[in-house]
Parts: sequence; structure tokens; C-alpha cells
Amino acid sequence: MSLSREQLAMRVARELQDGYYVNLGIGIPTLVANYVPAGMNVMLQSENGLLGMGQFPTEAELDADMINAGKQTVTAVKGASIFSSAESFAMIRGGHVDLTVLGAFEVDVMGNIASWMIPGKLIKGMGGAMDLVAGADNIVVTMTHASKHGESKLLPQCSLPLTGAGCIKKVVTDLAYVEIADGKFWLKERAPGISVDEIVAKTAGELVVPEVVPEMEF
Amino acid sequence: MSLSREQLAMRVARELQDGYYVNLGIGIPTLVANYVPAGMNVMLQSENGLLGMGQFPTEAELDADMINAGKQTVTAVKGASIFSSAESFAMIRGGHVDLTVLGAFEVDVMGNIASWMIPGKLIKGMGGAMDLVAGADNIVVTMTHASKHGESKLLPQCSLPLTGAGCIKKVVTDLAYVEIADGKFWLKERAPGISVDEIVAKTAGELVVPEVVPEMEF
Amino acid sequence: MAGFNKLVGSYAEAMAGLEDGMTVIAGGFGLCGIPENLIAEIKRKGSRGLTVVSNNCGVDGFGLGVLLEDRQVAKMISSYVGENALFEQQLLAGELEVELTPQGTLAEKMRAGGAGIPAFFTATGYGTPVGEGKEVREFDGRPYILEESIRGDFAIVKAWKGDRYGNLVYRHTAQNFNPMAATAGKITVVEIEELVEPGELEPSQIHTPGIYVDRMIVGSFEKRIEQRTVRAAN
Amino acid sequence: MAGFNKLVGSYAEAMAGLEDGMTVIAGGFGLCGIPENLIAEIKRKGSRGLTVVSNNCGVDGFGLGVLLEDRQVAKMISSYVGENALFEQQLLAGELEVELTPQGTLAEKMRAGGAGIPAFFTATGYGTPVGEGKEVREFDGRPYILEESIRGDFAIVKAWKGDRYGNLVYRHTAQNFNPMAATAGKITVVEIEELVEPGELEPSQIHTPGIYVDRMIVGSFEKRIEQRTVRAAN
Repeated sequence: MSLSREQLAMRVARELQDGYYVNLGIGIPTLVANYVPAGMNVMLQSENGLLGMGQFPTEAELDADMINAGKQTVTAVKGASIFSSAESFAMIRGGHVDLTVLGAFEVDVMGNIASWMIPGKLIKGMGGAMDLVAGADNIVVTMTHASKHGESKLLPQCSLPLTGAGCIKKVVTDLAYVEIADGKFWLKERAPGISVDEIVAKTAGELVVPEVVPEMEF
Repeated sequence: MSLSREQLAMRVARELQDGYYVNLGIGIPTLVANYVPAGMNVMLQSENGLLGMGQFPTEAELDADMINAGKQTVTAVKGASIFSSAESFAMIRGGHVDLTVLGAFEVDVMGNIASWMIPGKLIKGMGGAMDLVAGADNIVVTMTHASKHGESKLLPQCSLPLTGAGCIKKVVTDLAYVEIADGKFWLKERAPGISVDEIVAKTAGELVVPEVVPEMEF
Repeated sequence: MAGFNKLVGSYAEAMAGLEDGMTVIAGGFGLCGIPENLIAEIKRKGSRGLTVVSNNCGVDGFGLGVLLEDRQVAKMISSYVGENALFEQQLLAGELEVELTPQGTLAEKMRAGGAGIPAFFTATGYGTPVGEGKEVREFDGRPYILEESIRGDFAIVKAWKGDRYGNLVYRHTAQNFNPMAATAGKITVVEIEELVEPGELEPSQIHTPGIYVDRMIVGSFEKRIEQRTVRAAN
Repeated sequence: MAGFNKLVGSYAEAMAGLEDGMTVIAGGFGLCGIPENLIAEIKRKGSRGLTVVSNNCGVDGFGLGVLLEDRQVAKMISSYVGENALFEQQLLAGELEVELTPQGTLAEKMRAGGAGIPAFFTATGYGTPVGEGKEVREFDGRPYILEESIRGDFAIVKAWKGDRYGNLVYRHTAQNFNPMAATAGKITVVEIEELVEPGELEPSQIHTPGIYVDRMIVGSFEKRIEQRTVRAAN
């Protein structure tokens, strides 16, 4: 069966390492914070200027001056730091964040990502996404493998305007974990009960399939 | 008589205005702080990261972590701020300092200044001087009008390596106050008892002399 | 020190000199740390044809959103403008121009504008619509695009504590774009929550030195919350 | 949070991995805010052929000056090196290369290096020997030169207070180049005067967030004064 939102987050969480500074995008990426392995510590960076984002506040803790990049009220963990947007993006763009997790509309075999704009629909803007994909060395994209209409989101070439060029190496979808290298997708793991054939059928870009494709375990 | 060091500083101090943020170079420029007119307030910027430099410390106040750009121990006035070198030069290079006073070896009719290097002698470095002359709109150069050997320091073209190009508009020498515009020196004031002829004789670059040249008063 | 007293007596005085067609840089992220009353004064004043540089454009009826009601904004330079129906309507009607700029590039453009740096190279936006028409250059084998800095005729800033010399401290994540905005205005106007005496702020803990500040006023703030998220107390 | 504990047990551990020919960026201005003991460890270790990026090169026998004694430095990138006879001697003998860089450009090069900006335009140095061979471009009718950023294999930094996550606060003007240096090292090593518990430093008052810091050690410091200037007490 294809992965649930929670399983997607759980699978992404396996990319975490102890001591990682991590930026989690809005949506499924945010859920990754719930699946940090026991005994492992990560520190969450929120691009509006907070390193060490904590949980939501209680009513008593609620403070309009304390928000995250999703404009949600949050708290700070002990040892957090708070700084300007320029400092925050110096961190991001200077490659100091260890892992960035974000959603996407499409990725392609060249590591391109489209995640911010669908021409014809209203353009809301890229926010910090272009900075995050350009600045990070280690990015995990998480999304569904295909659209509701069955159209693959893993393409030979992105059809939508790009967020970043040649920057994506790891994709966790509801069907598979795929890496990108040498102008190809490389199938590394499949979701429990999902056949290689289904993944192949739903991957439009060139996909390298090894003899054995391990099944994810949860 | 040609101006003393103190008179040079006094004349430069007349360029101050209430509320000015001022950067004073090492040497005579430093003395300008002693001649701020009564009732006028200026705030001194020291490029190592101090806005609101105060007087030297007493023995009791002495602190190795509290120095100015000349590496002298100093204090901070009430309302001072202390910041990084990047922030300090953002201020300077962004044009936020109202007046910069510095010494020079030579200036020329194009507003070029040479103040940091004499080839053949040891090169100590430019420190912050190139940033100061490039960043400030309002710069006063103070120096002797001619060398000990009588060679003019106000030249058609600087002979020494430049500190900055086309940035100097005001020069206070021991003989005169001269402005630079349209590729010429313009004689504005002469030191008490100094003849226009002497100033003309000691100015190698083209000098425009008005019918009346007021004498400085002290 | 009379010459350094940045306090003004009214919001009208704070925004005096703002003219139609000017560029205004505003601090704030979403509705957090926005100069609420300075924005309201721009609405009251009725200046038109403004270029507004701000990460977001508020929401309908609050923050910079109120400047849309009387069509005062000709152009927005922002990274994200998705919270505002009136914005969408004016954009689709061609009444509003928008220049979408990556958030980090926007922050750096303001900082560079204040710091005398007219342009810088960044990897952000290379190969995307943001990079179109911009110079591309490789450094160490990687392509970067050239981005130019931004300065404003006015910068409007919200701080927490300030002394009359204009030394400022921001509160929590209400800092965001405010320190860069403060450096990038030909005239920088700040509203603060709390006036303190010079010397009360520790010199090395001042976020914005007073040299950047031209005018300051003490205000009171609604501080509307955009996404109210809470957890149950244990 | 074990993974975030930046404390190391010895100076040898702090500088482990430093190899001949590497680039080291050092904080400090004159003798103020210099990482005294990290410099001493580089001397002890004997690494050679180093490129050292620092505003100054200490004085004879103290600060970075001690690295000249055994000719460990191949190249200095500095704005001012006038306080050091041994420096002069090695420079004139051709044993030492020096790249003089305007102080503000040097600070910005370090900041840019840490912030992912490979190059920026600045007016500083245009028309001077510093501008020779560099690209010139006009913006708004004024010429600027293109300067490239600096990164180091190591950055060595001196702070005042720090917690074990590497969050740092600097004391007075000992801040100077330290915050930029901290961002620009592949490995950033900090020595502090006083260790505090995480949470003791107010989050919005931290000068250097721990994300930039790889290793930290608590040291004791001589803090030599270069120009001792005092006034009589009233």
C-alpha cells in the first residue's frame, strides 16, 4: 500500500542524524519532527529567524512575536537562537543547514525541482524555497509519486517553472525512495506491498531498477 | 603663520554639525574631538566596531576588550553601540557616517587621495582608509600644504598609489582651506598671515583664486 | 545630546515627506513585527503609486493589506503574497505589479542596499524564472546569478525597545526583516513599544545602532496572530 | 542534546585536522579578541605553509606574530600589518606573501564566504592598486569593483560566553572580526572565557548561533594591551 502522510514523514526521518540542523518545509515535512528517533537530537531551523524551534505554545505561552516560517505560533527550545532574516538566510545559503526537507510538484532526472508556481493559477511566491534548495547540499523531497490523475511527478524534464536546478538527490514518495544521479532516477526502496512494476509505470523519467528492491519497514 | 596641529583640528571642527556621526582618523584628525563647539553633539565612530567612542579610561576603567581603531584603550559614551567589523563597515560603506576626517600624503584636482603607501618603504596596509574614502560623501582631508622640502601636496595628479579616486572635496592644510570641484582646487580661506601668493606658490595643481580670500579666525 | 534625539511627536511627522511614487521598505514577516501604525499613517495620508518592498503584503484589512484598499500600491517586491484576496484581485486586474523575489535574496538585497554593495552573486534562483535575464557567472564550477541591491526612499521599521538616539532591540522573531530594512531607507522611521533611557540597552546587545534611524515614535500595537497554533497545557 | 555538544577536551583536539598549506581565518583586531591559545596550539603543532586571513598579524612574540617565528605562515591576507618587525623582515626577504585587503572588504569577504555569496561589488579600492586586475562595473553612474569571498579550512575564534551548543556572545569591542570568521570556516573552532548553560544566553542576544561552531574549548587569556592609553581619574 502506498505510504500514509505519517509513513512518509517516518521514512524521511531516517535521513536524520544526531546533531543535525534541519529545515522542514510546510506540510508533510513538518511532520518529520514527530519521528526523530529516540536518543537522537536535531535542531529545527525556521527561516524567519529561529534556530531551535520548539513545540506549539500553550495558551499561557502564546506570543504574537514568536512564530515560525509558516506563520504559526511556536516556542523555542533551550539553547535556541533568534536572529534577522539576513542572518537566517546566510545560514541557509552558506550551506550550514545539514538537511532540508520540502515538498514539490515535480522533480526530474537532472535533479531539477518545481515546487512554487503553476502558470495560470495565482502565483503566491517562492518564499524561502529557492534559497533552501540552492543553499543545501542535502535535500529530501517528499511528495506523491503521481498526481491524482496518475501523471508521474518524476519526469525526464520538469514541465513547471523551476525552484532550483540540479539540486535534488533524494526523493521520498508514497511509493518509493528514489535517488537522483548521473541524469537518472535510481530506485532504492519500495513502499510495503508496492510492486516494482507499479513504480516503473508511474515514473516518467529514466529509472534504474536493481535486481533486488528492498521493501521499507515501519 | 601656518596653522598649528591644534588650529588644523579647530578649523576642521567647523565642518561639524549637531547630530553628526563622525569618523576621525589617526593623528591630527583625532584632535578634532577636542574642538567640538559648545552645545553641539557629535558621535564618534571607530571602525573596529564602536559608535559613541568616549574618552580614554581611567586606570580603574581600563579594559583590554575596549579599544578603538588605533588600538588605544577607550571608553564608550552613554548610548553607544558595539558591533562586528562587518556591521561597522556596512555603516561606513553604506554612507551612513556624516563626516570622515583623515590625513593624506597627497590629493589632486580630480579629488584623488593618496594616503597609505609609499613604494620602496614598507607597506603597512590601508586598514580602513579605502573603505572610509569610498563610503563617505563628506570627507575632510587634513595635512600640511607642502612637504618639509617644499614640495606641494596639492597636485595636478597624485604620484603615489591612490587610497581612493575622485572622492575628496575638502582639504584643510596648514596654509589654507581648499575645495575640489570641476577638476580644480578652489581657494576658500587662508591661514592667518599667510599670503595668497605663498599658497599659489605651494599649490602644484590648478588653483582658482577669488578676488577676496578670507583669513581664518581663531 | 539634542542632535541625536530621533523622537518625533506624531505619526504625521514620522511619515512627513512621503510622496506619491516613492519606494517604501517595510520590516515584518507575515503580521509579525510589522510597523502597524506607520502603515496606517500611509493609508491615512493617501500616498499613491508606491513601490512597497516587504516579504509579505499583510492580509485583507490588516498590515500592508490596508494599502491595497485605496489602490495605493503600484508595485510589490515580496517573496510570498498568498494570504490576501484583494492582492490577487488587483494583480489579476493588472492594477498591481509584483516582483517575486526569493526570501533570502530579498533580505540580502536590503542588507546590501544599506551596506553600500550595489550587487552580489547568489546561487538562489539560478535556472529558474528568477534568474531569467540576469547575468550568470561560475565560481568554483558552480553557476550563480547577479542580483542588485534595494534602497528605499523610506524604510518603516517596528522594534521593541529603543532609546531616543535610535538604538533598537527587537523582540523574539519580530526581528525578521526589520534590521535590514532599517539600514536601507534614505529616511528610516521606527516605531517602538517601549522607550528606554540611553545607556539602558547594553551597547553590544543593540540590534540596530541609532546611526541608521532618522525618526522614532512610541506606538501601541494590536499584534494580530496569523496562524494561532496552541497545544494543551500538560 | 549529545549531538550538539561542541566542547572538546584539549587544544590538540580543538585543532585536530589542521594540515600544512591550509587556510586559517582568525578573528580579532590588533591584539583585541584574538584566539590566543588556538594560535599557540598552531605554533605548538608546527603546521607550515599556512595562509592566514586576519585583519592584523599580531605583534612580535604575541598573537599571530608567534607563527612567524618558525616561518609557519606562507601568506597573510590582512588590512594592516604595521606592528611587527619580524613580519617586515620576512616580507622583504620574500619568505612571506601578503595580500593587503581593505578592512571593510576583508570583513565583507568573510561574511560573504559564510553566507554563500561568492562575490560582490564594492566601491572600496576602485582606482587604487587594490582594484587592479579586478572587474569594474558601473551602478547608478558610479564605478565599483568585484571582490570574491573568502572561506577557510579552519576558522579560529575568541568569544566571551558560550554554551555547549556553540551559541556565543562577544565582549565589548573584542567582537570585531570574530562573528564573520565564525561563519567562514569549514571547521570553526572557538575558545571562550566562560561556559554557561544552554538557555542562559537570551536567544535574541546571541551574536553567533551554534550552527556555525564545530568545536569549543574554555581557555584563559592574557589579553595583552597594544596601546595603553589612560586618563587621570577626576
